Amino acid sequence: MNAATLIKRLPSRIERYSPALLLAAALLIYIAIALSLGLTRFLTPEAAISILNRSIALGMTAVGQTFAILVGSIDLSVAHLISASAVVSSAIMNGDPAMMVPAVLVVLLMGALVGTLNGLMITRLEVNPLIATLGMALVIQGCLASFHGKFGGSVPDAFQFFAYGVVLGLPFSLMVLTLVVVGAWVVLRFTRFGSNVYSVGGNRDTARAAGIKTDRVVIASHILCSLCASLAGLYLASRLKSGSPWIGTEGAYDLESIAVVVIGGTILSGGKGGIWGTVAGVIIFSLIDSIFNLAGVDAFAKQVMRGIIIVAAVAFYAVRSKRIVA
Amino acid sequence: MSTPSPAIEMRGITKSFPGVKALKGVSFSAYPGEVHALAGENGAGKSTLMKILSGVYRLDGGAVIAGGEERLFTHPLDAIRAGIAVIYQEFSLLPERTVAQNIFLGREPTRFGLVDHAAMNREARRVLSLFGSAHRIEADTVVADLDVASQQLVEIAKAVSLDARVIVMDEPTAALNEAECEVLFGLVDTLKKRGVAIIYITHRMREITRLADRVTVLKDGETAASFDHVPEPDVIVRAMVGRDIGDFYAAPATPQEIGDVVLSVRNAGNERLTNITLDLRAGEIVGFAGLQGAGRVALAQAIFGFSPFTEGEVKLAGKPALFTSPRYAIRAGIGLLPGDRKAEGLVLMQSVTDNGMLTARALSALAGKADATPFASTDQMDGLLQDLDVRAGSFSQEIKALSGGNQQKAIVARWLALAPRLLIFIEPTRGIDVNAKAGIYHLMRDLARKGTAIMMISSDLPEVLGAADRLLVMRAGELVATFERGVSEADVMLAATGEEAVAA
Amino acid sequence: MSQQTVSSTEAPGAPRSGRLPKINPVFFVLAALLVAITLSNPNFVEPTGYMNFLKRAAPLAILAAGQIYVIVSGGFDLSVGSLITLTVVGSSMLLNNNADATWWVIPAMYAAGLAVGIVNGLVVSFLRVPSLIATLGMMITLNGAAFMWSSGSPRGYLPETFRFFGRVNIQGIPLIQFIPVALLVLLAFGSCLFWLMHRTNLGRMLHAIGDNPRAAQMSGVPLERVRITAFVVSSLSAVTAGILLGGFAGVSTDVGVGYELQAITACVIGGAQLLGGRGSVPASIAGALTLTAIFTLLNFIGLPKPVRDVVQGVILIVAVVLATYRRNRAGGT
Amino acid sequence: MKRLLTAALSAALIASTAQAQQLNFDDPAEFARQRELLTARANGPDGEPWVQYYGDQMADTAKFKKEGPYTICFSNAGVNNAWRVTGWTNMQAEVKLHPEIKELIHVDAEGSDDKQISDIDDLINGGKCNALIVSPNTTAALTPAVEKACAKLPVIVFDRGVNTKCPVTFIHPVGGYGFGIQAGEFVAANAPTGANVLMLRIVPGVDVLETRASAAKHIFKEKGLNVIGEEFTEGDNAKTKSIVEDYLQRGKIDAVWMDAGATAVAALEAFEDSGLPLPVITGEDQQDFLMKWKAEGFKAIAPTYPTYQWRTPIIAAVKVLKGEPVPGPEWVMPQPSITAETLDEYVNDKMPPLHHAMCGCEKLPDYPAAWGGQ
Repeated sequence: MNAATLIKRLPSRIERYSPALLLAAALLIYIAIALSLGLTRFLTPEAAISILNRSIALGMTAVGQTFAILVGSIDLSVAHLISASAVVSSAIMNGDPAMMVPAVLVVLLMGALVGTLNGLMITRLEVNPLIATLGMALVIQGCLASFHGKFGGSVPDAFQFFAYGVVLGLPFSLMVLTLVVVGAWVVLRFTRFGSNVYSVGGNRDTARAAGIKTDRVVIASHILCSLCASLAGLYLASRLKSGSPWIGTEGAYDLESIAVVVIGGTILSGGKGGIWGTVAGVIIFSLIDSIFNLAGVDAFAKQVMRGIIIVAAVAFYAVRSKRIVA
Repeated sequence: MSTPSPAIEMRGITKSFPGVKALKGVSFSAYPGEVHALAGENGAGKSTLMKILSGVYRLDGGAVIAGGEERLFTHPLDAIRAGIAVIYQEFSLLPERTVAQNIFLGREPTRFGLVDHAAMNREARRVLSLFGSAHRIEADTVVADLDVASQQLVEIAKAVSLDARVIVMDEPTAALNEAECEVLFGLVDTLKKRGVAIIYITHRMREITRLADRVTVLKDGETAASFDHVPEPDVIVRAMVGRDIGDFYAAPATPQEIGDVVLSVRNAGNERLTNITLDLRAGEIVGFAGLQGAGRVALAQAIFGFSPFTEGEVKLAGKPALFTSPRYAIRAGIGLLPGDRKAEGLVLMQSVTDNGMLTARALSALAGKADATPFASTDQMDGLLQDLDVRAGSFSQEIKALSGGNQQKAIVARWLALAPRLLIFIEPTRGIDVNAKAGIYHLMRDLARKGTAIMMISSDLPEVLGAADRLLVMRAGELVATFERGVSEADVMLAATGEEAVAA
Repeated sequence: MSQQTVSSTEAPGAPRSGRLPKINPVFFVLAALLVAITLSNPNFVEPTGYMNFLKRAAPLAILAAGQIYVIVSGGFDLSVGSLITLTVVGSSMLLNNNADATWWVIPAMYAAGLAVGIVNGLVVSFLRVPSLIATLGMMITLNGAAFMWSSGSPRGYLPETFRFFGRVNIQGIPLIQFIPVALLVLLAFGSCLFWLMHRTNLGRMLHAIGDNPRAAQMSGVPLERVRITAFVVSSLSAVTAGILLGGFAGVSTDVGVGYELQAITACVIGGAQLLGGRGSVPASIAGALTLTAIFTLLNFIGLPKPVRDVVQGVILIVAVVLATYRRNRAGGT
Repeated sequence: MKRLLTAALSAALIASTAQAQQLNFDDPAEFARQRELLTARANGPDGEPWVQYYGDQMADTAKFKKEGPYTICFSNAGVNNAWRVTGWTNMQAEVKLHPEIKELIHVDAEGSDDKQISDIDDLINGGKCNALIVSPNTTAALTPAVEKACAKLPVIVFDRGVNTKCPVTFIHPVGGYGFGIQAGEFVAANAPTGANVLMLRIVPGVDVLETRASAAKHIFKEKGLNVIGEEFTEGDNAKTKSIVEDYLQRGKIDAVWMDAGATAVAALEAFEDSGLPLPVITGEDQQDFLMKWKAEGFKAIAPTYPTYQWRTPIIAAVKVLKGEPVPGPEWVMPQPSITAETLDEYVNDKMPPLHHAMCGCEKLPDYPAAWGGQ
């Protein structure tokens, strides 16, 4: 190992901790603002939980989006799938606790179906993932709108435990998200499928040459992505008591989940990144939100700054690379 | 030595790509415990044959017989399951993943369904230890952090770890120095003893002599010759080239033809280069030899401003020439034909004419007419392409359907339109068939005769020896030797590897 | 990887059988749709019918003609929708009910567009942020900026001098009775962009950097300058579309919503290759007209909005599948 | 097998959604009640509709009595359209009239239910608020959060409601049916019998808008008008104009009914640009429509969903914290229409085009500058 290679490997070490660096920066700003405004009650564990609680749906969606992006694809249909999941679950449950299980099953099945279709379009029909999932989004939106005026329905109180329940002093939803995150981490880190996701995202030809069925990996990643979105839809239905057909789009979960994933250091072309970066990204987003709320920034200025922050955060990773991007 | 039934047999393999018949009924076999060398010029069909064997391509006709039965490989996984492992010439490593992860790509050891990282690293270390302690590679290093030779060794380890019955090695020594080569040769011997059938692709005669039990030579997608023993090198070479070497290369430059210094570099260096001093003259073809990763391409890129020198002095025709981007270098009169045409040379979806016009247009005003640049009009370019005998259905067809030689000539045309002072050729004949090669050599000589300084980088040592007027050898980022025309291959290798003893 | 062997044999290039002038299928689709519209509504062949159609399609067509620059160069421009909003809101703020201010407000908006394009280009080229993210950030930022500037309620009306471009029809033209100014703007802007893309070095450079940026760089193409120009063209087209839309329909704060995806869709329907290297201005304009024609047709035959979404989604996917299929069949990898 | 299962499930799904459909926006009792309220007389001072109310049921607020100064918190669904912008400006100005208010903490949910729930959570956990005002993004979704807040402090809800009676009061004008009735009856009275009416809607599924449409359809049916189409414009001017142009190409339109007036001018321009006389139209109190109306003098009515209702929550909050009774649990306020007779009172070319004239803001501090007027 000579000096040149040492110099070369140094940046890649730093890079691995960049999401943590960003997170620390956001945290510091938050604390500084809270202290300077004398709002120490925003620095308690309860406040921390409430910050995390802000982003359950985004977190779930982003975990799924991480799979899609890592495998070298992308999913623009998540927002509409979230709406569809929320609407369908509340329509099926319609206040009846007995329908909870069937509703959850239908919604997850629907998610799996959407993911499969996305994956098939991308692998078998070789449609650019952006277009494939955008098309899927439009189709879902159309199907949803054709039910317009017919959705209604609401989830039974029992189902609201998902969003509002507290177990051992912690919000149940936060525990579910934690479970999803840890599950995703285990899958990515400790399963062959997880390795395959990185390999296929890193270089599809290499992965294929190594004997990996790349199409299956892409499809499976999309199924996971859609399942996560469906779960987020269920969570929102539970939180909002009913599903409305604009719930996913009004939260801009498609673009926000992508933004969060790339802020977490996963590169858009795939093969590099990970779930903890995404978690950091989600927390950063929540912190930004809380910082803005604390500082009383008005909604429009908030938007401006959010746009700049997304670009700046991604630039933070990208600016050192020599690769040409378009 | 060979047991009666072959470990792998390929019979009458044919394969076509749009517009190209790559294999025309090739048969090939390998028995357990033997090394069967597969020789042939670049583009003779060796890689295609091996990609069919490994399931990357599907054959059009013929049969692959493994373990006594006919197999149809539709996916590399099928080949792997049939016990066939391939060490590819282009690295198939994932730079962002660790050595161990790359070695066990797609078949990570698991425990209770979960990847057992400890076992994977342990196993990786075991495989890597085959290379001995001379070349230490840590199992948990990220591949991007390794040098080229180590990456090549990882690539080899990946194939070896498969415990395959057949291992294909596609030019495995291109990046290795002598000591590393010896490690590899020892490994081949070990594998042989274990009864593994090894298909060894190379065009280094030395390695064939050292390792092979049998030799097959491919040419133009057909079996040109097949030997059950290892014949004299010149027999193999003749079979590969298919004609006398005499008129293959153009005549060297006469002293009168060599003119003034075009490029002079003094004590220049950067991250990958140290203390480079050289002069390139008009009318002269200067060859650069060295192992992969020795800094030849880095030198070309430094002169071309792609990854510039950070120290020293460079002058082009007497003017300071430390360029910081290819664009500046091109403006000053330097051209470069990249080694990886597809990645760095061609814009594949554009027409042949557009590819030829690329630089002429790039140096003209953005709002200027695309069909008539100050350097060339499209009509002139089409004429130039015709003069260079670029064969295409039409010059307005997409260049990606053309053969490698024609593509290369289109890139040459790109530079001719600018009449550069210095033209750098990197691997000018890679992927080009024999007849077209001679055309490229003669083209280089014609350019030199017209007063261009030519810098030629090639991993094909005989080619550099035959085509260059002068030979510079690089090792580890430094220029280590200068040879005049007529030097022996052995002396060059000696300088390139820095070893004392070299087998002929 | 495969190239080496693919191209190995010096096949005497069995010349491709006859180079028939290839017509982009989008034109046939557009023609078929127009026939269908006429069948469902015979009034469409009247000047008011087709001129209204062209007038209404003009903003999207202009936007697509600009977007194709970025797509050919290998990127996306998601910021155009909010730039349209900014143009309309900003014009309203700057005009402040003063009809005489139009002459400088329009250039001012173009200057803003220029700045947006340059920033997009700089961020992508030098900060190496993928355009998808860079222009997404720009989209959010501009939208916020438009609202921040106007506090959510733009101050002035758009005077007739400003609305001239998007609203007025020039009467008394022989044969066709009248011609909308918006159509003239489309023709002028479209031919400019056609010329720039298909007749100048810039156009070829755009194709080159979208096709293979590394090769383009090694051939001396000024990557950054070309890329920035692409974003500038796209931004300027968005400002133009904004002026037409503001003229067509007056002030509102969400004029631009959704236009970015429609513009990309139009380009894709026009056969553009996402991630760069292939695309044409006339085909993108035709793509925009096709998209508008689809909406109009679905409107005429009284299909409800949900069906329209589904149809748009399906058409988008089918267009890409067909293009891929055609290319694969045409050979090459 | 899987396909079968999917088919079965989707059948079940359609069945259950069909059932859910019964929750329609067509409630005859409510329709009748609102029809009555439109002509009823409100309590309270004349000329100040923002403190007027129907009925006489009052909420007892003695238990909330507190010494000032007060911190009032406001969870806003968003300021994402011109109506809300005018309203929010009204509210800020109203605060200036009350020296006993120390601070108004405003949190903007940017149109997201999810975010608004978190916002309300943050506000009540912040412990700073003496009273909470909520303008819910969606009725059903915000109910649990509001219920949670009720347990901690006095809550005042306005604009859209919540499905709970726990807030001290819910401030709103007469309602969607009322809007629909006013507009529908005007069309019926002014268009020829059997006239062709085009109904322009914003988006489907929004309760306030659905009730407006259902009320109007009732009236049209009652009076035998011919509804030639019901189109969704998404509040987009360009789309509105295109839709109307397309309809005009195919036939005659006598009247245009709109569930919200934002794009009324665009609809009118479609007639102008097609060279046709302007129809009978229903708009809203947006200034650009009023200006056009004044200039062209067509037959029109502008029912309103008055933005002055944004002043009332502040007034109510102060009263509640002082322990004074307020109308409750519902505070229904008048919902006047602007007619040809009253048009001159509201039209004002100094105000921006998207300003909502029924703002009751003319005497508020900083008028007109804060509203963007000159």
